[in-house]
Amino acid sequence: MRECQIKQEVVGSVDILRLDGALDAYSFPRLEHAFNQLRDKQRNQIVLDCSNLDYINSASLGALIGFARKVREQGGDLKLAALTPKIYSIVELLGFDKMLQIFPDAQLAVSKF
Amino acid sequence: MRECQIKQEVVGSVDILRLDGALDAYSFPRLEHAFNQLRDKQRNQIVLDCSNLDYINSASLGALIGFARKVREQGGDLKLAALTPKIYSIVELLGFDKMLQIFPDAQLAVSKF
Amino acid sequence: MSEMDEEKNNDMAIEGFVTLHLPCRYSYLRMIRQSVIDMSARAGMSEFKAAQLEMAVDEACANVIEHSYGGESASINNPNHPGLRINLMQCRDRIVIEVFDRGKGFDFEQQGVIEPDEYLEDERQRGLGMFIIQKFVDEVFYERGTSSGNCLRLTKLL
Amino acid sequence: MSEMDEEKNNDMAIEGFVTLHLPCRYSYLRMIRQSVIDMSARAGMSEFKAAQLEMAVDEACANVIEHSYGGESASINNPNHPGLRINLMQCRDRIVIEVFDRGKGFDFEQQGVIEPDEYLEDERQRGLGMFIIQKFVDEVFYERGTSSGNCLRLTKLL
Ligand SMILES: Nc1ncnc2c1ncn2[C@@H]1O[C@H](COP(=O)(O)OP(=O)(O)O)[C@@H](O)[C@H]1O
Ligand SMILES: Nc1ncnc2c1ncn2[C@@H]1O[C@H](COP(=O)(O)OP(=O)(O)O)[C@@H](O)[C@H]1O
Repeated sequence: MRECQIKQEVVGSVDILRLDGALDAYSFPRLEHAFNQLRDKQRNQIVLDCSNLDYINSASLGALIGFARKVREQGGDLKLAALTPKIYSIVELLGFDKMLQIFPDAQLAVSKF
Repeated sequence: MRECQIKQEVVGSVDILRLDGALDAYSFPRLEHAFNQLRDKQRNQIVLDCSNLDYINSASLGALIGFARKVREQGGDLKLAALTPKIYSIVELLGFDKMLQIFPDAQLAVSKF
Repeated sequence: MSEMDEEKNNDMAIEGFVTLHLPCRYSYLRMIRQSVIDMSARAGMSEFKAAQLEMAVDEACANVIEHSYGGESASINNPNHPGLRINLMQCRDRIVIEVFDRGKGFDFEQQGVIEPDEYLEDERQRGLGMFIIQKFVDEVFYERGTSSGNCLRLTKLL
Repeated sequence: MSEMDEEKNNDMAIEGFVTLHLPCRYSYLRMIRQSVIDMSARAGMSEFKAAQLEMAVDEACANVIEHSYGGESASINNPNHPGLRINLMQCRDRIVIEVFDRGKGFDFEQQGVIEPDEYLEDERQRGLGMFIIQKFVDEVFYERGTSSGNCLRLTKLL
């Protein structure tokens, strides 16, 4: 509950990251760490399952955009799935729904690679 | 979210009360009101669906016991269903699991009348 | 930051300290409970123990509003009502919660505690609050009329 | 109870007032956010507006820790670190949140705001916080070095 838990699952060429909790200034380093690991392993097809994400701050949103850009340069992508209505509304207000593909659930997002 | 919502559903001779939120000193009058209504209508087979109940205070627990006693005098009962592990542990510590029948889900509780 | 500072030793060194100041209204009990749960989670307390501490604090604060202040009504339309002050302290091996009020307080030692069995005999179905407070934490200390008002201190070990 | 009292009129009469005092640590941001959400719900603010206020306050408090206090480190092992003081006020038609700190503060007017578009060009991917604070509330007021420290006041209409 305190921290943001990030569980990873591999489905073929795609990595699913399931986020549980809040991505704020406290838990942000966990997200960076997960992204660095994916980069080291040269994984570039990523789905973030946000169904249990209850908050995301600006630095974390920035990291998503930055990481999406990097994997796209390598022909991959970072897609979001299962945002809560609350977080979806924030992402939309900031216009980030135009920069990241968003799907209602993780399975659908995986199928789009 | 602020208040405790109490939704009522009638299944034959049984009334299901679905509790959503917290039963504390603020929302307690709602519970009393619901019990008074049931008494006025002489309904005495009651199931409380607690799957979305996130807190219960001592006065509310007292009201449950008191109301269970009254409906039992009329040949009915008040049964609890779908307590979260957290609330179950509190009920158990206070020994109230010996005074009230508790079931894993509302449907099962209804079938026991 | 509090009286606790003076008596601290290594185990009691305060690792986290939050103060809440709230109106004398039942509708703030949720915020108090959430803060207790959050502080407990920070300290690594189990979910079940945290639920016990949550309930003890909720009952204590409801008692302050109902009994020490004689209900919510005096605070309505009085922006200067002293309300409740709550200190949440995270120590290495425990959580300490202090609830301060400036109401009439009570004689803690003389106040009988009703056990759940007797309680069930009682038609009024009241009086379980003090039992819960005593049962659900490891240490209860009450002092009436300190310079900061009446103080109830609840300590729960991790 | 605060500076707000002097300027209040009917619309601004304070119906609820909570003060939080917390350490200069990111791990308390959750407690702050929960209190904002709870206060917004009490006032009847929509869930979406409440989420915007939550984010503005979270960003503001993270900025205080990171920039005004220069990070968490100064507060560790210093029980006398002033930390953050947060006032949450519920008025008839708005929520007002004040964040006070005793760090170095900054020149609010001179601080540029980066729009999301420019932001995307920037390799560092920082600097969105001030934009969010400005966009997500109806009024932002900053005063450096008041007698209570630096004060950021965020107002969001219901
Ligand atoms: N903070 C308090 N201030 C004054 N009196 C109190 C306080 N807490 C408890 N009491 C007294 O102790 C009695 C028992 O409290 P409690 O066990 O919580 O039951 P209840 O609140 O249902 O009466 C109360 O009726 C009241 O007289
Ligand atoms: N409370 C504050 N105290 C001091 N400086 C601040 C404060 N808030 C913001 N700043 C300054 O404004 C800049 C922009 O802040 P922000 O938009 O949140 O981006 P970031 O925190 O990612 O740098 C910060 O880098 C800092 O220099």
